[in-house]
Amino acid sequence: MNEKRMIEEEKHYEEVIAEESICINDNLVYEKPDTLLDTPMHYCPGCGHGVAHRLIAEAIDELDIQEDTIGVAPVGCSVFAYNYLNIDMSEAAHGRASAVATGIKRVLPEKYVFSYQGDGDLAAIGTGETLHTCNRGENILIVFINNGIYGMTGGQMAPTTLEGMKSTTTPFGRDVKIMGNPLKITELIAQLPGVYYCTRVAVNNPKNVRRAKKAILNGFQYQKREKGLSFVEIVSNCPSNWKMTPVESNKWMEENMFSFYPLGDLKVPEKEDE
Amino acid sequence: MNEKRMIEEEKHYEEVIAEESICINDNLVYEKPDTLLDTPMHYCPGCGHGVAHRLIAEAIDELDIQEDTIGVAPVGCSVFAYNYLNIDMSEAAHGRASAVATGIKRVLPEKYVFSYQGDGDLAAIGTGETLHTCNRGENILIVFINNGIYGMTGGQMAPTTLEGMKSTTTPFGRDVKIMGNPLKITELIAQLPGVYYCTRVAVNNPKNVRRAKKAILNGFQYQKREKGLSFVEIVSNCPSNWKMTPVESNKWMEENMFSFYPLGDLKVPEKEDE
Amino acid sequence: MTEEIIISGFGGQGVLSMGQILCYSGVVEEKDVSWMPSYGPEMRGGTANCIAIISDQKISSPILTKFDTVIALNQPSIDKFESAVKPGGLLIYESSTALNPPTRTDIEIVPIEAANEATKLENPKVMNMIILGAFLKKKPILKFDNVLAGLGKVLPERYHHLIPLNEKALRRGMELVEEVTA
Amino acid sequence: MTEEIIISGFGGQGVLSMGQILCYSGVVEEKDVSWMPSYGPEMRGGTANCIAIISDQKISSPILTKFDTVIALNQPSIDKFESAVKPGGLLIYESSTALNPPTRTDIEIVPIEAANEATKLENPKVMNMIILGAFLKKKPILKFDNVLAGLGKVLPERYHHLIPLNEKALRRGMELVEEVTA
Amino acid sequence: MAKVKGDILIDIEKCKGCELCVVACPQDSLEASRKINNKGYHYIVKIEDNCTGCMNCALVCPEGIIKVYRKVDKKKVHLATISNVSKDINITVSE
Amino acid sequence: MAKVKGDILIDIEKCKGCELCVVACPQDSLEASRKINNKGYHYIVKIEDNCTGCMNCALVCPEGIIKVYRKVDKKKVHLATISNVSKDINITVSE
Amino acid sequence: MKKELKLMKGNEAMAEAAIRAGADAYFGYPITPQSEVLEYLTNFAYQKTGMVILQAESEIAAINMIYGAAGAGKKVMTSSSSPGISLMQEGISYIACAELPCLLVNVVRGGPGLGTIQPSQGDYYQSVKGGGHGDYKMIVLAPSTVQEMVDYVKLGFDLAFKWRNPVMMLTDGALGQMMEKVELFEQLPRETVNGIEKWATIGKTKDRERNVITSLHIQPDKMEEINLHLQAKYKKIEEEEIRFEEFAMEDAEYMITAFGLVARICQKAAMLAREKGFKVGVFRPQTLFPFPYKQIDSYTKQIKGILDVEMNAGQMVEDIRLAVNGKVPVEFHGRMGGVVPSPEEILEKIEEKFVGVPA
Amino acid sequence: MKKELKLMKGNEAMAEAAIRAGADAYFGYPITPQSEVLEYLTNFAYQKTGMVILQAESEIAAINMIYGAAGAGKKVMTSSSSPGISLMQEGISYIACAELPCLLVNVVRGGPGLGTIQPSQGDYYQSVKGGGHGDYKMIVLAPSTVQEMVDYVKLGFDLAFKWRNPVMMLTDGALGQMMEKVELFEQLPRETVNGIEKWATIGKTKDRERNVITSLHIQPDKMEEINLHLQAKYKKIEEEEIRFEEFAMEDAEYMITAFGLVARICQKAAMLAREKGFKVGVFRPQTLFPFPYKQIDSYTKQIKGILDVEMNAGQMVEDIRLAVNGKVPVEFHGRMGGVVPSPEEILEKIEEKFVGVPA
Ligand SMILES: Cc1ncc(C[n+]2csc(CCOP(=O)(O)OP(=O)(O)O)c2C)c(N)n1
Ligand SMILES: Cc1ncc(C[n+]2csc(CCOP(=O)(O)OP(=O)(O)O)c2C)c(N)n1
Ligand code: SF4
Ligand code: SF4
Ligand code: SF4
Ligand code: SF4
Ligand code: SF4
Ligand code: SF4
Ligand SMILES: [Mg+2]
Ligand SMILES: [Mg+2]
Repeated sequence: MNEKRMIEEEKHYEEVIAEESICINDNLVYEKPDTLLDTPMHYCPGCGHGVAHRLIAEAIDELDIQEDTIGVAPVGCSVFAYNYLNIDMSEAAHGRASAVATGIKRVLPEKYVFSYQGDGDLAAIGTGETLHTCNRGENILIVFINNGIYGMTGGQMAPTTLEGMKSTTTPFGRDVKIMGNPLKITELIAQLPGVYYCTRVAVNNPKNVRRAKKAILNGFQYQKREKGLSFVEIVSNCPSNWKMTPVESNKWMEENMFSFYPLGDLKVPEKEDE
Repeated sequence: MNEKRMIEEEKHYEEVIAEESICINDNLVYEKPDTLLDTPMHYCPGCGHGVAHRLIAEAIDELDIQEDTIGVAPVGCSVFAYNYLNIDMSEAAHGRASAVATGIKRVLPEKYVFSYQGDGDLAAIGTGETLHTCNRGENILIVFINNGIYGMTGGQMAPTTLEGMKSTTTPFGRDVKIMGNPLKITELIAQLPGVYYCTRVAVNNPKNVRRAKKAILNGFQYQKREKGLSFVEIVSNCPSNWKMTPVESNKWMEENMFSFYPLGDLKVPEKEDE
Repeated sequence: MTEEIIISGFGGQGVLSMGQILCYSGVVEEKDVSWMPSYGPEMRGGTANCIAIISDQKISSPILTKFDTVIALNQPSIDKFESAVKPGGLLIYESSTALNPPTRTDIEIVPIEAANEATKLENPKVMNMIILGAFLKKKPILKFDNVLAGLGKVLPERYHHLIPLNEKALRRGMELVEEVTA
Repeated sequence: MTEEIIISGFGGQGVLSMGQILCYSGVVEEKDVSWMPSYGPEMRGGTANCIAIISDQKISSPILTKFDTVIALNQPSIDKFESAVKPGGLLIYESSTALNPPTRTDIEIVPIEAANEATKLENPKVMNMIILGAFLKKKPILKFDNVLAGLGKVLPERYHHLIPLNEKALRRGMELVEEVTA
Repeated sequence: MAKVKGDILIDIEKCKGCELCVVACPQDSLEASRKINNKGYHYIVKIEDNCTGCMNCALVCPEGIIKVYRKVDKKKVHLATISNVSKDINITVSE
Repeated sequence: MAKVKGDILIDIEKCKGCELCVVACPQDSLEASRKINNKGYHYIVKIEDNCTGCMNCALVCPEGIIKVYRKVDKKKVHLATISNVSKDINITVSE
Repeated sequence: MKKELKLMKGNEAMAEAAIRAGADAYFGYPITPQSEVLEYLTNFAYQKTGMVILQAESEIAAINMIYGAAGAGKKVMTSSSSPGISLMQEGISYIACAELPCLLVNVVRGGPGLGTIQPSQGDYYQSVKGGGHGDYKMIVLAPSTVQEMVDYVKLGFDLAFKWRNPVMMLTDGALGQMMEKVELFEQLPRETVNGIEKWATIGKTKDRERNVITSLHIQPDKMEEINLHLQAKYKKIEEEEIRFEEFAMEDAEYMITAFGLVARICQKAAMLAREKGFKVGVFRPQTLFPFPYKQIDSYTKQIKGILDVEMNAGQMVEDIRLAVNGKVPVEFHGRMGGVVPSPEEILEKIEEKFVGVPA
Repeated sequence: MKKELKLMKGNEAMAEAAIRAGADAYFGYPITPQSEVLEYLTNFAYQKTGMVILQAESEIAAINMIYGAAGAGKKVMTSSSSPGISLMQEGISYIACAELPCLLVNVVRGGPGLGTIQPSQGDYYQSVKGGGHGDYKMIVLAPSTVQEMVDYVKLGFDLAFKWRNPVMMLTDGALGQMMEKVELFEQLPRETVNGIEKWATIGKTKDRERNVITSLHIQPDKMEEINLHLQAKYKKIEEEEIRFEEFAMEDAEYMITAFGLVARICQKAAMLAREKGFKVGVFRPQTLFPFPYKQIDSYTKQIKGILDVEMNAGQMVEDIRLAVNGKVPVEFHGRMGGVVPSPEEILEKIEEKFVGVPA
């Protein structure tokens, strides 16, 4: 750290403690969960991946299952998820996270297993694995980050890219005549009998963050009760490749993504089942 | 041909022409279509693949598009389809027929292209290609032979194998807890906007054969009008691997397959569209 | 002792099981054995053959082109494998359906009307056992009891009530050899 | 003439374009050129560098470890590439933000307060052009007009109204060299 | 009323004896022969002469080897009778 | 009535200046600093002292770097007043 | 104790051996000529040991299930045949890089393309040189008998865990379909291999850092380090694990080299040759990686020439040539597309290539 | 006519060359470091020539679209990088067997596994020896400049159709990302290649038998015939299509062998070596299959030793060894995982390996 910076920082901390502080442990009402490591995340500013990671970590902490949870990271921007979550994790080849999760869960049925996948990963190259894992009703949780784009590789069209939306491979906007309509894979998956719980959430505002957290908690809880597959889609942003500021990107998402990918439950357990 | 046989046969033909015959060209009301070659088919006795082939050939003849039709054969019992249909054809790797068909159609948009695929091919290894080809609304026809089993490789479980059904890899009957429920892929595909026409037929009796024929004709006709993807599922039998006589197999199919895979249209064009 | 055999016929005639019975019996006698099917793509029908080797020594190649014994259950098999018998070797064939019998003179040729005999035993399926009996009579390389033991291994349990019938067929085959070669 | 240069800085400082402008200009003068970026996984931020080679002869290796000129736009780049300057070579660096200036004595070192100057030009983005101007003054390997042509190629059309500003920055860089080395 | 008379021709060497045609025939005209063809299958023969040419058998045949013929025996007009031959010959023409 | 008072601590070196917290704060307590941190981002600072500890900022922060504190200032009971010091000191305890 | 002798098909014997070796899981997709492996397992495995058997939706799913389950430290296995193994190449490269122990079986059929279902050795290059991307090695075992297929299942698991490396059993359709007498080893318990808690994803206990299975190292120097580590491991494997079989090599003047089933046909050919007065022996690498370069080279003083015989267009022959480095002539005879050479034709080739030089 | 000189990125130059070569279609899936190919094409191709550009849902879909479109006799191309190419191995084997002309590009990155996105040559084995199953060969072109990337697109299509064989351009992330001056050839029309009506699926006209694209030949002897036909074709390709470049080889006493970008770094190293008095030259195979065995062998009388340099653990070096067959020592220097060797380190290796023998 260079000198200039150190001076600036000190100033800042001084500011903070200038007046009588309530920032003492007794008053702490929120801090990042233990399972989320301190390592700074490599995500672009404002990227939804970070919140999604944190929510998974919170759920793990709340259920006290850190020792029993194994995560599977995809190939996509979240490929390094294992750098941030303090649990055993496996990286998976592009699109195959649900197959990898199946492999783990089948040999360790008493553990909690989840995969974390982007839309390119889950709904393009991994379509077959996704559909069949869901259809088999593997007793796992799939967290699906739908940001409508290939983030990691620099903004190419994803299966979920909206009609007319520009990407580096649809420079004139997605033409559905050539590329087909954006794929609502979650709607398809919800219909498979092996899928016990299927919902679509977002992390763009505090209310939605709370709901998303609940959905992830549900997923782990159903897994505990061996109910089969839980599928949580998180509609998310990619400020970098959408070429917007984070705040703009969330707004754009609310205005454009939510109408096509409406938030809400697609499949919930019947009462007696719960 | 050995001598004994020749003698027997002669006797037979004698029988046939013993009485005044109406079997003259003027009276001919049905014979196999021209596009179906004379080569004897390698299929087991009573196998539905044969009828399905013939119907495709009939449709091609009726629409007079033999010169303009290109077929794609899968890996499965129907891998040799190109030995029986007198049109240009391409064999495809297991599961990839719809991708191969896409490749052909995109570079030859004015031709009629169809793929012909089994349930293992289309709904297991080829799930990704199937779903995305349909979603893109490729202007092709997919004929899907669902016989609930892997015929060619000797009767292993297919994605469509019914609950409790025995196969060489579910020797105690399909256990949905382990293998998941049979997959109604056609129901999923019908929902994709790129799919213009989606129907389920069978070839177990004359009435159904006529309907199946109509479905295939529709598929080609919509293709001509550039409507997008037509998907025709033919629920079929596999006497050999079901370990039944052909007649028993059809009966079993009617009693067991049709209730899970009900015949009928899943998606038909709206009136003004037609 | 090393006996190299090929058994050939239509699919469904039971040629593969014949080879397996010999090999199982060989195992019982602690011999080295090898059974190599020719496998094809068709689900039903078509021709099939298998090579069976039974030996007191370690077997090298399980795939051979010359045989001590050829067992041919139909005409195409006779046509195809007559020339594969080693000089001085043995050719046994099903003769009730064969139109063109083998012609070599440097080998021993044993025609067996096994199909007809099987019909007499009221089960055409045991045709193969009749031929096998004939072979075992000609070349008693395995003890009869051990062959029965082998039969028990190859037949699924649910068909074990058929063992007596098969035994009868085997014995009939042995008699037939005496009749033809008498 | 062969000039082997590495340009290094933060992502977003425009180091890649600096190299490209030089190379485009080289093409205009029918020289052989090569531009090799170091590319990393991060979408935004991080450090970046590129190697640019401009030569009258055919270029062999586009990847080098020793350079005629090193252009360093931030402290980490100074730290990393100071040692990569060939003896007698040139090191130009952005000096308004650098805390630890380079120390070698066997090379020519040119500090340019480009960040400050850019602020004066009311566009911090042209910082890289100021440095580039300085470089071109020190090593006039390319005609100024051709450099402007290169600039026109690198800047997307929609930014062409900024060419005058960039030209100004280039010229300012040239002046600055005279000031420092005066 | 016109009487429909049908007939079929089966390419018996290609028949695989699956008997789907047998089941499909509303007239019960067909049956498996006791004889086998070159491929070893009990091929199908017409055992009744009541075929209506309805095509059902042909439609379900997986091998596509059944040709169906149909003749509508239209009302015939008597033209002449030639006598004084070993047997009288009636000459008719269809309408 | 109890008064809720909140505060937050941001690990500014990890802040990426995305400003999602700024938008999420119902109190408009937050703003991007003009200064940048080590990574070059304009980190966030609290500019108003009206934080309620609602946690909204922390919930939306992708970096998980906001700690939220909340204190309910409960009604206080007067215990004693100590005089004769430079300034009177009141001693209270919470209920 | 009485030996347990059985007459078994190669494919079924492998499956039974997997159960007995205490394998934890098998993931696979049907393909001729090896579907019996999965079929046998679905019949018997779970009942006997609780072994997990899952028919995957594709070979790609299967290899990635293997990746997951192997990463969890379990003894896992898959099998397939040529086209299916081609589909697994990405997965194999990942597995090799992440150093996951597992047993992969390729019951090779005639290629390229869809080809035939008859036996072949056309996938030597793919298995030994690397069909997937990047520098990695599998340990490749080439059985020539059904007995070896059984033994190599156990050996395969042992080597896989000893070296934390994928092991490939490279066999062929004929070996898979043929029956031979096999002596089965006793049922071993399904138990956790020592040391896996150091790297496997089994749930992070409080007393250790989290375990991560990955093959991603975005910094080139880190990735080079990984590669250097792998190369060093491969070198050690080359030092320790070479296996081969010699047949009549003591006084041989000509050497036939061959692997797998073909080697046995060559033994027969060598016997025929010796009847004719040619002193021919057979050298059979049992491990294709590590390859017995030195052992082959050591014969260059004794022999006059080598005939390499394979069921392909000539693949292992390059390694034979690399081994002898020009010291003796190396000839090649190959059959392709599912055709199996006969002892007689090999004998003919020996005479043809080394004519006029009887012992 | 004025030459059209441009400064272009390797990836974009390839894309532009495909448009200009009159390519009919490109099917591909994004992967770093080559996504610019698809991106460039989606921007310009259709508008310019009507070329079909389709982003596939996966590499497997892409290669099978290629199979379909190539089977229809069209000029088609795909590109990917290492893991994606691994996924294509089954498809490539099918394409090779069915003898379909097409151009495949591998912009290699550091492996194995997910690896890095930095340049590498770790896929030599996969491309040259056969990553897919069975005996087949692609024609493998290894450019070392952006100009060659342009030229080899055209050459690749020509060779593909001349031989009805897939052509692989094996390049790397550095070449894909770097910019150089290129001379672009003029726009060629999109036109049907002569003779395709004899085999392509374009619709069966009345005057000919139907065309069938397949790689299935269930009878082993038929499949062997297909293989013999392929092998004969490969032999002809070896006779006619070898390409290579020599640098300062006239009087060289030491030879560096290298392909692709690395060869240029080696040229620089050779120049540095000559400054120090070592007579070093560089031999660069431009075609990796067919491989210039004879041409390399022909230097064994002139040179004292070979240093093979690659960005891998040593892959082409085996072919160098096979070429010289023990006549001169062959040393190897490799960097892995995305690390690029410098001219200086190569010079050092030359000194180290052949120390004390200056010219
Ligand atoms: C087999 C293979 N194909 C392609 C890639 C390149 N690749 C890496 S991530 C990615 C897509 C990422 O998009 P998404 O899954 O939506 O995740 P995001 O980055 O948007 O979170 C692609 C195509 C790869 N690594 N491996
Ligand atoms: C990559 C690959 N995997 C597996 C196989 C083996 N295989 C051939 S056909 C087939 C399944 C056939 O079943 P289906 O598609 O239902 O067709 P059917 O034979 O029932 O008509 C399989 C698994 C193969 N040829 N290639
Ligand atoms: S590229 Fe997009 S998805 Fe990836 S980290 Fe950046 S903002 Fe997030
Ligand atoms: S195996 Fe089944 S599907 Fe295949 S030809 Fe026979 S009956 Fe038909
Ligand atoms: S045409 Fe009709 S009536 Fe005649 S045989 Fe066929 S099914 Fe029977
Ligand atoms: S349906 Fe056709 S194949 Fe079957 S029995 Fe009748 S005629 Fe023969
Ligand atoms: S806790 Fe609530 S009020 Fe306080 S800064 Fe955060 S969002 Fe604003
Ligand atoms: S949300 Fe977090 S990272 Fe973003 S500006 Fe606020 S504190 Fe910084
Ligand atoms: Mg995405
Ligand atoms: Mg099927």
